[in-house]
Amino acid sequence: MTPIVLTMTWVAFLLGMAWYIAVLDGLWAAAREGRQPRAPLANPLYRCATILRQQSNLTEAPDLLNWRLAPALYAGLAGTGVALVPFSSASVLADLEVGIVWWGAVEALTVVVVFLHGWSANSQLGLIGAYRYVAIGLPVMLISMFVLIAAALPAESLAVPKIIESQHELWNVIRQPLGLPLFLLLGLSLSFRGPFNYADSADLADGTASEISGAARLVWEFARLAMLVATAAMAATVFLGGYLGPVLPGPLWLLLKTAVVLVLLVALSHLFARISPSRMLTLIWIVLMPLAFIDLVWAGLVAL
Amino acid sequence: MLERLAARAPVPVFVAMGRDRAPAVERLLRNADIDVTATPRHASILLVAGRVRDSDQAYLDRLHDQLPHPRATFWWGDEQGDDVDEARRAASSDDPVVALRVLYRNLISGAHASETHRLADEPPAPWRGKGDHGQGGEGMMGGVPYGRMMPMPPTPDIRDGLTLDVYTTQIGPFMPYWPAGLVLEVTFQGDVIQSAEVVNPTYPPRDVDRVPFDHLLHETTALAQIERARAAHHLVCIARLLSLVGLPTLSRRAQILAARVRANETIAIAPLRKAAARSGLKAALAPGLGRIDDRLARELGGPVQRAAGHAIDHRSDNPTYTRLDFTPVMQTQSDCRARLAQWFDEAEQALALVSAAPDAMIDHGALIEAPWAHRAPPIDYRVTELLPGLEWSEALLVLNSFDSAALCRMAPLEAP
Amino acid sequence: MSVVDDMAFWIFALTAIVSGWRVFCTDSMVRASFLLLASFIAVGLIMLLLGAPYLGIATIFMMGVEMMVMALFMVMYMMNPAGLNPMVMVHQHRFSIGAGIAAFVGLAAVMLVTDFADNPVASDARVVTDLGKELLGDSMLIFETAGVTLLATMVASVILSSRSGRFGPADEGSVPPPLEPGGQPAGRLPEEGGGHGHHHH
Amino acid sequence: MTLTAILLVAAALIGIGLYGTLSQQSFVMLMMGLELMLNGVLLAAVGFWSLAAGGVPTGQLLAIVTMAVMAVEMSVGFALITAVYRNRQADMTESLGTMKH
Repeated sequence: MTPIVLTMTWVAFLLGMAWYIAVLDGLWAAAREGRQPRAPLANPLYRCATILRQQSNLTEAPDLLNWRLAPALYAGLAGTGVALVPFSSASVLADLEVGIVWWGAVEALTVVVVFLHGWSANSQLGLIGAYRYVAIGLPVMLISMFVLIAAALPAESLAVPKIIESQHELWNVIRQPLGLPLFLLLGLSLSFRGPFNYADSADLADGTASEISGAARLVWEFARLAMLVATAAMAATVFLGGYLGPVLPGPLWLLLKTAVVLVLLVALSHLFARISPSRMLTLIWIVLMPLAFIDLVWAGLVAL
Repeated sequence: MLERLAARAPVPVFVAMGRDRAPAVERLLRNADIDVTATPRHASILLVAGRVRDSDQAYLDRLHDQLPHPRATFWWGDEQGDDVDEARRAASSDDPVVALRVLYRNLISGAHASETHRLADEPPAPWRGKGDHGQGGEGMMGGVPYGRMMPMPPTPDIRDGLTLDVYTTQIGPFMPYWPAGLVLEVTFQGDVIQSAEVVNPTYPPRDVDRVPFDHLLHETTALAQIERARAAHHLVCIARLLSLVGLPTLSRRAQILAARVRANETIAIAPLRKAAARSGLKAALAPGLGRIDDRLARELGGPVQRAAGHAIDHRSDNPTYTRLDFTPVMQTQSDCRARLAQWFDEAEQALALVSAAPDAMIDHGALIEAPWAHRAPPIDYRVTELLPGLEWSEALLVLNSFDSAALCRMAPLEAP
Repeated sequence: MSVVDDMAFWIFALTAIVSGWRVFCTDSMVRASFLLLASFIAVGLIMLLLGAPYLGIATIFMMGVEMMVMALFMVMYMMNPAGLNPMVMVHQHRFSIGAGIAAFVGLAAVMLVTDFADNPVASDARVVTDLGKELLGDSMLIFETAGVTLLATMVASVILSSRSGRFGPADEGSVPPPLEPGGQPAGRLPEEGGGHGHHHH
Repeated sequence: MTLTAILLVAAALIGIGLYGTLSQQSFVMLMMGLELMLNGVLLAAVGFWSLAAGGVPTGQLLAIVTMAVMAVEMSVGFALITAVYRNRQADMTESLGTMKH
């Protein structure tokens, strides 16, 4: 693909998949509530229009620069995450030798940006959401890095395309069965959904997003979806062989796999209740972190 | 184009719960055409449901000014003044959904002008002194700040051995998942509540599910009607908790079930209960969270008392019920989990009674257990003693594990 | 070096210096942490330009986490965490400015006088692979030492700072156990009892 | 982007860091100064490695060790602050006349 086509594919992928998640959310909710979905395909667009039609407002003495910047940075981070994903063997927007480390930086900076968003509005519920998010987001990030390094081991490279190439015979999801489930948790945490929604939850009146409206809110909500797209695409690439697959062209395989991972992620986010932050911390450090270690050791032994 | 698309979206509404509209508002929560927002910043219409006491008017005005333009206020209730035009009000007996949609469409097309600020756009307390916002004075701490309290006063209290500054803020009276009308001044350390003080008491509870019980005072009433009201009441309580633990879809399902019970449809609660259990509801409500002592449980009565292990239920003495082999269900632990399980058990039992004796009648004047806590005068136990030491999300879970009548007695009623 | 690279370098350099300087000018501790983060990110990007992708991105990654933790500690320990009140918290200000400028001038002078070798890294060098081979090959000992030191430090810090320290609750003045039963606590004795007498607010 | 330019930037960062370390009263801010100095060292190390040392692998190692030092510095620093804070309720350098107990 030429750079222009590649960039357009990237934009279309982000927007299309974000819309796809919104549709899935609507359908899932309707099915779970036992009612007819309300204009399932168009409803996300209607909501976008509603939010855009609202004026952006201000709180008393916010940190305006950070407050306005945070949603844009969040969306930008999601975008760079997707840019790492190869659509086919020759077409990847950001062909970095150290793609996995870059993804780690995306995760780390996401935690920073979400914290800044909650902190800069100068309101108490947003601040509580921000603190909580940092406490949960940082350890989940560590877990994901263990898992990703384990996935990079058989490829003997930190570059994402090389990791795909290493999955010609066997996908990483089979080689390292613990990897994908742990990585999916990261997706929920990075976009704070369902059981990992510690930033924008109902008890905090939407937490870090409780004070924004208008265009800033639209960007914020889009960024949450885009970040979920980025993790799903990354999961499809690192654990499910990315564009590899018979008959169909590579980009289509990537699309299909991402779509399947997104169904899983949406299901997870609706299926589980949120436990209290302190219990979640215990769960992460006592159960999930050792599992990630086991995954890493397992991958190392297999690679030997 | 934008207007046309926006007009077809669910109407974003923030509900300011007034004195007596709580159950009616729950009808809106189920409607897919209405999007009840968690914060006024996301809403276009401020729905004032019921009467707001005079001392809350200032809070309401501040709430109103937080809505982004274009915005409008909609009054739902009987006591609203005649100065409000027809487009922005509905009688308490009406369903306001259609009116809200019309108002919203006019609002975004510009046919209905956006409302201006009600309060002057200035800080609630003046900033005087040095700094970007005039917030401080000389010296290391910014000296003595002028004009308003130090935002984070130092405290000797230590948690985890580290001193994290506390801050004090008012919460209520229109906060979601918060007892309507209650204003608490809460002191936080991090997200843990240090202390709370009642500024304004809760509004007295008014319940649609009360109708058959009132009816029973004067006329012979069908057992089915009474038990359906009980199931509906409990389902609504369950819905609130489900939403708080991050299961909004199941919460809405509970709301829908409640509506169907009220409409005399036959429903089953077991699937909902199973779905909730599979979602890890138990893990979300830590064991022992919100445990209350025996004395308080007895004073509050109703399901709270039975969740504490006291099989006290007036229905045990009623011949109609004894003929149906009625025995009260109860839990033992007296915590949030137990109260939730009690609601589920009682709702299921109520529906079982309905199907066992669909035509049974109860004589008027008979003493029948109500689905909620005793409505006796306030007790000396305060909601402010319940909250300190709890993390914010736990505090809300604990509050919502009581029915509104119980909360009303713990956060003293206003003088009539 | 292309013009684009040069321009990018100067933009990042300016960002690194200006945000590094603003760290010590802002009232808000959170802002200070994230300004420092901005400085680190700019330096990380310069490293990318210099052909050290692993180091550059690892700097961004590590500092993202580190500054986030820093910001939280700031809020915990500072009397005025969010910069809600303007404040001045510096001492020996003139001397510090002098020392800072002296350090800069000194280093700059040394650098301008010295003639450095001009031996840029080859554009097709496999730097990350080299680094990996070095880390897990020849320099394994250094790497492992650094790693174990890091781990030991972290464990030590947790022990030092946890409330239940090595010898009982830290805030009640932890005392090491006696060497013989019923005897004096081992080690040096504190002069005026436990830590409790010192609280001043 | 010459080596001189990179070293100038590094020197500026070290200078600012030194100013911060010496002037700040708060422990945490003092650590920020140290970190900024190490930032300068890091940049200088990578600059030398890339432009003067021809990309020898050991050069990168120096940078990695510098990063490890930063992490160690931070965790030791915070541990000390926490310990001191518990005992003295102090987070200011002046209130710590002695390092005993």
